[in-house]
Amino acid sequence: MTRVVVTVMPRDGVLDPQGQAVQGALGRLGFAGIHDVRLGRRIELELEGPDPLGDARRMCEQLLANPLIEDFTVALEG
Amino acid sequence: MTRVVVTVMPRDGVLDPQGQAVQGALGRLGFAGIHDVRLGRRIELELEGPDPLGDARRMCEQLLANPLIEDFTVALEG
Amino acid sequence: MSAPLHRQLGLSDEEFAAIPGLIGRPPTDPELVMFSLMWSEHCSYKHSRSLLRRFPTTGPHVLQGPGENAGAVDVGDGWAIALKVESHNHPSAVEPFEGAATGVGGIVRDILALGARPIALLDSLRFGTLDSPRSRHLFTRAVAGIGHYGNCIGVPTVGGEVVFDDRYEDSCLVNAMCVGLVPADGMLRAAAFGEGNLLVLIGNRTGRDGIGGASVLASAELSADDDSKRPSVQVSDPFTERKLIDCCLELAGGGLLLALQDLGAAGLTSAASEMAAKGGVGLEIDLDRVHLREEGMAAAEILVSESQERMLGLVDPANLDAVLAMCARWELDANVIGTVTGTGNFTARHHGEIVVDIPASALTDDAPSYAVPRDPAPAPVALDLDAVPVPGDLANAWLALLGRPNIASKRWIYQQYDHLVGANTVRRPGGDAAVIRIPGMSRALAVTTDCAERHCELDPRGGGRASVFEAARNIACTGGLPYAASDCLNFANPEKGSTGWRLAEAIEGMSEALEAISVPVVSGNVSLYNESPERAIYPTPVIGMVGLLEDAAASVGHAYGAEGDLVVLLGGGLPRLDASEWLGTASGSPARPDLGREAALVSAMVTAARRGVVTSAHDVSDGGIAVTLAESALAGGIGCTVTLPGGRRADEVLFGESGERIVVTCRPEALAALRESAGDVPVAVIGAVGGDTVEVSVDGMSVRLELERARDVYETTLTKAIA
Amino acid sequence: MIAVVRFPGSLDHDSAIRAVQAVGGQATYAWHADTELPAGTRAVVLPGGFSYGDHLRPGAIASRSPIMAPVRRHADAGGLVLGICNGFQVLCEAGLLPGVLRTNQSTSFVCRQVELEVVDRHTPFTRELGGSLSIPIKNHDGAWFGDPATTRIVLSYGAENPLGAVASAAGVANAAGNVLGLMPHPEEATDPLLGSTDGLGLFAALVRA
Ligand SMILES: Nc1ncnc2c1ncn2[C@@H]1O[C@H](COP(=O)(O)OP(=O)(O)O)[C@@H](O)[C@H]1O
Ligand SMILES: [Mg+2]
Repeated sequence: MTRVVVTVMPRDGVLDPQGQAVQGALGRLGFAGIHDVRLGRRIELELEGPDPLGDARRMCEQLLANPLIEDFTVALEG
Repeated sequence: MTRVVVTVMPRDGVLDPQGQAVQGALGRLGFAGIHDVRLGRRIELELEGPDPLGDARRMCEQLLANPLIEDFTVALEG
Repeated sequence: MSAPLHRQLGLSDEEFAAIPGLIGRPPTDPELVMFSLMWSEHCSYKHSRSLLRRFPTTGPHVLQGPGENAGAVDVGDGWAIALKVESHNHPSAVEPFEGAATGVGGIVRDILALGARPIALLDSLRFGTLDSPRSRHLFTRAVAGIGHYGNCIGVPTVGGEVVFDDRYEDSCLVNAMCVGLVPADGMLRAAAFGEGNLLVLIGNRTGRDGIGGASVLASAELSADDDSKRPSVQVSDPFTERKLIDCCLELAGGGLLLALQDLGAAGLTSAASEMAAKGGVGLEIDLDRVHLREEGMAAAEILVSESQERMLGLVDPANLDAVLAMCARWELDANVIGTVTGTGNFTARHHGEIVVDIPASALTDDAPSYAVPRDPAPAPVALDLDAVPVPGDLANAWLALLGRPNIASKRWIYQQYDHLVGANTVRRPGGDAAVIRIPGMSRALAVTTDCAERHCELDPRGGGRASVFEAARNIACTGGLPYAASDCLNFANPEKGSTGWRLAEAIEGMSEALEAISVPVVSGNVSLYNESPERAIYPTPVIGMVGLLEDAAASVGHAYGAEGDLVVLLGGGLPRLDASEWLGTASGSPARPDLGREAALVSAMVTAARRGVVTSAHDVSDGGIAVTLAESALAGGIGCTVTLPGGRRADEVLFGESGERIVVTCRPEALAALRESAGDVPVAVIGAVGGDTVEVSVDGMSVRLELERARDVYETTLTKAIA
Repeated sequence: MIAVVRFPGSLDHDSAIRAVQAVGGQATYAWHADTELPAGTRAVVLPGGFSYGDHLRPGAIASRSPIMAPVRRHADAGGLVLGICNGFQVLCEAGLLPGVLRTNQSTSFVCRQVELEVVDRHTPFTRELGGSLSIPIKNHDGAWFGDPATTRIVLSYGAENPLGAVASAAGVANAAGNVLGLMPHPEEATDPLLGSTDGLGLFAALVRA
């Protein structure tokens, strides 16, 4: 069994309303010097099979990420 | 400026209905050998200041994670 | 070698050649981009504008007809209702969640532009059949997107419809309707006026969203290379929309806005040029003052960006500080980006240079208009009933019909929509029309969207009538008087085949029906080119209708009430299988609805409801009277026993459609009053409410439906179909 | 005077005010950025909605707003605080109520009427309520998660548990019983026209306070 970590982040240039809302909230809490906040997803998969990274990549293409507005990366945990 | 990556994941033992739903959907798409799916958040912060990791940790404690159900880690990107 | 820029942008050589004549010189690149978008079908209605003039648009209560962001009618006590339907078909086909969500956002801002508070949403949907994985994906994601947006902005989604048919496999339809409430004397318009008044851009920052969207997504047929169009997808931000609603309504309520306009297709270009052209003034815009999300955006990109959740307000300089303070209170970006001038020109500066300087009317009033070819489609072939087998087991056939996705309960959809927020929803989704009380008044509104697409395919004039009358019957069944309409004309490519003729015929049929019930069209939208190389959609002229109830407490539902109530058939429509859901195909030659008799039925229904003589009402539509009876029984949790007039095949009697029929129930002692309310409309007592089955006899043969089995099929079909 | 707190993205504040008025009370808004409750505040309502778009976690950002400091002081002094839906989420995120609201088991938004059982009648809110209430739910993240052994569960969905809450909890209170959060929307059950008047009792309790 392999643990694969998928990260899905909003594409550059695509509106990230969540990140904006969090940035505003952190500012109101008194944190200074925050230049940008981007919010994405981290998906941890426990996979079995010969090609876990390839599988994860296909899962991203088909379901886990929305290629129109998100970029993804897959990596073995370690 | 420093880029800090915060990951927030559901705590072990806390049921993750979204992760389960994704696992079910992946199964219906024909992916086999999926033992577990856990869904969390990845937050990328662009911070200025002498102690970006400390700041990020404080942000997690004050807002970014809910200790009741979530664990967090902070790391410098690289 | 690539094609010249104007062709890449979708302008024809003739259109390109006309521009210098309008502006006195060849256009700059940003100007050319602006022309291409403003002269696209989506913005200019160049293939439909002349046909739309046929619609009846006036009436004693019309305050705002077509031409503004939304239409409006007076509902008394100083209040007006704004309404509009709009399509977001092509964006939803590319990215269903964000496409549908931004569709809702867009229609809400159209209503907001009148200074109206949005109080209800409806969605009219068409997808391929649910055995197609792509259609399942489009359907489930579009519903999620609509729900997400409406739920987050706190506008109840109270109704809508969905039809699954192979003909929508390549071109799904996602239409949304919004209804708003505004003080009749406080309505805003979008015309700019008064030299020196300021343009304030409020809301989200401007990014590269949807660039080319208007022309690329909405005005060209989708083909295999859809993927290349993807980067222009817009991302929805309902939280910002909610703040925009709150902020704009407070600004409008405080008298701080002289005009208001949403930014939709073609973004700032369309918003500003329309404001200028409507007011007959010029506008000078400083693109450097537009708050950007991305660095290095070109002038043309800023001018046509379709970033969502933005409004453009016209502000008296004396009020500027108050306006900016209000925006700051709502944590919304707001910037003065321009000024009203006396030139009549749309002028834009970027980095200190004038990059656009053209008469605003050249973009709007001078847009081309084309007559579409009007080649009639062949007349429909009469249905050969002998070729349609009579089902051996009618009870099973009935159950199977209740389990078709087009008939089955749509609870799976509307349970994902907050249909209550605002605490005004008197009749929830699931019946004929939703009823929402008008806050602070005893009156209520009934709202529905409808379309008889299969009928339109066979006979667009008849189908156009049928669409309007179905909407009117749905309104009337709740006790509402049909009061105002909006429409969204979803058609295939009007330059090909008989589409142009179908469009004209459908408009003719809708107009005839609307005239028959004295309902004006006050707003609308057109979506053309809904076809792929393989298939074109059915002509789908969606009608959104609003009805008025004098007394919210007197609304009527479709659920059977008490045991012993009489089941009564109102109207004289004859059941026919042509174009029916039972056949499941557009075949046969459905009867053209009779204008006078349909109007009389609607009026009889309204009268009966107002006099309080009926205990329930449900019109006969898809699936025929068998489905009507079953739905009312399921909703009420009580059955009925009915005898239907025979003399025709039993499947025709049970499952045959045709308008002009409403099933009502009444207490036995109210029958005389019901007859009196109905006037010349036929009234036939067909049975009584009671028991836990629906039992129907035709020509001595009886068919029975057990409610519990029926409920299981009716309620679980959609959930199972998409699992 | 009942203070109804309004955050950016609040949706049900007007309905809450109308509900208070329907039982003869008076209500006014408290603004999220304020540092004091309106003068004369006797009880506080945190209404439903999507404060800050529900971004990050529902209620999380709103729970850190300036207005929450005086709300906390009011609660600590024994004043009544009612959190409805998003308001419940805010109270949990603020630590004024135990537990947290998680995504519904169906992972989708659920809008429908539910039957509630009043399982703790010893709070100021529930003393005069009937045994069961018909009130709608409408939320995406309404599954209460916490420790039922140490929590005062006040309202429950009974056996049906439509959202997947721990112990079928629909509403929970703090130990003292003066802070109550619930996912169902009592302001949507305040008029026979809306199908139920079972929500009025909770507002009447606020007005009595
Ligand atoms: N897409 C939808 N969104 C919201 N409500 C819907 C939708 N589709 C159907 N409904 C609800 O289900 C009811 C029944 O739908 P339908 O059978 O199309 O009604 P009718 O035949 O009376 O027009 C609608 O009036 C509406 O309340
Ligand atoms: Mg109907």
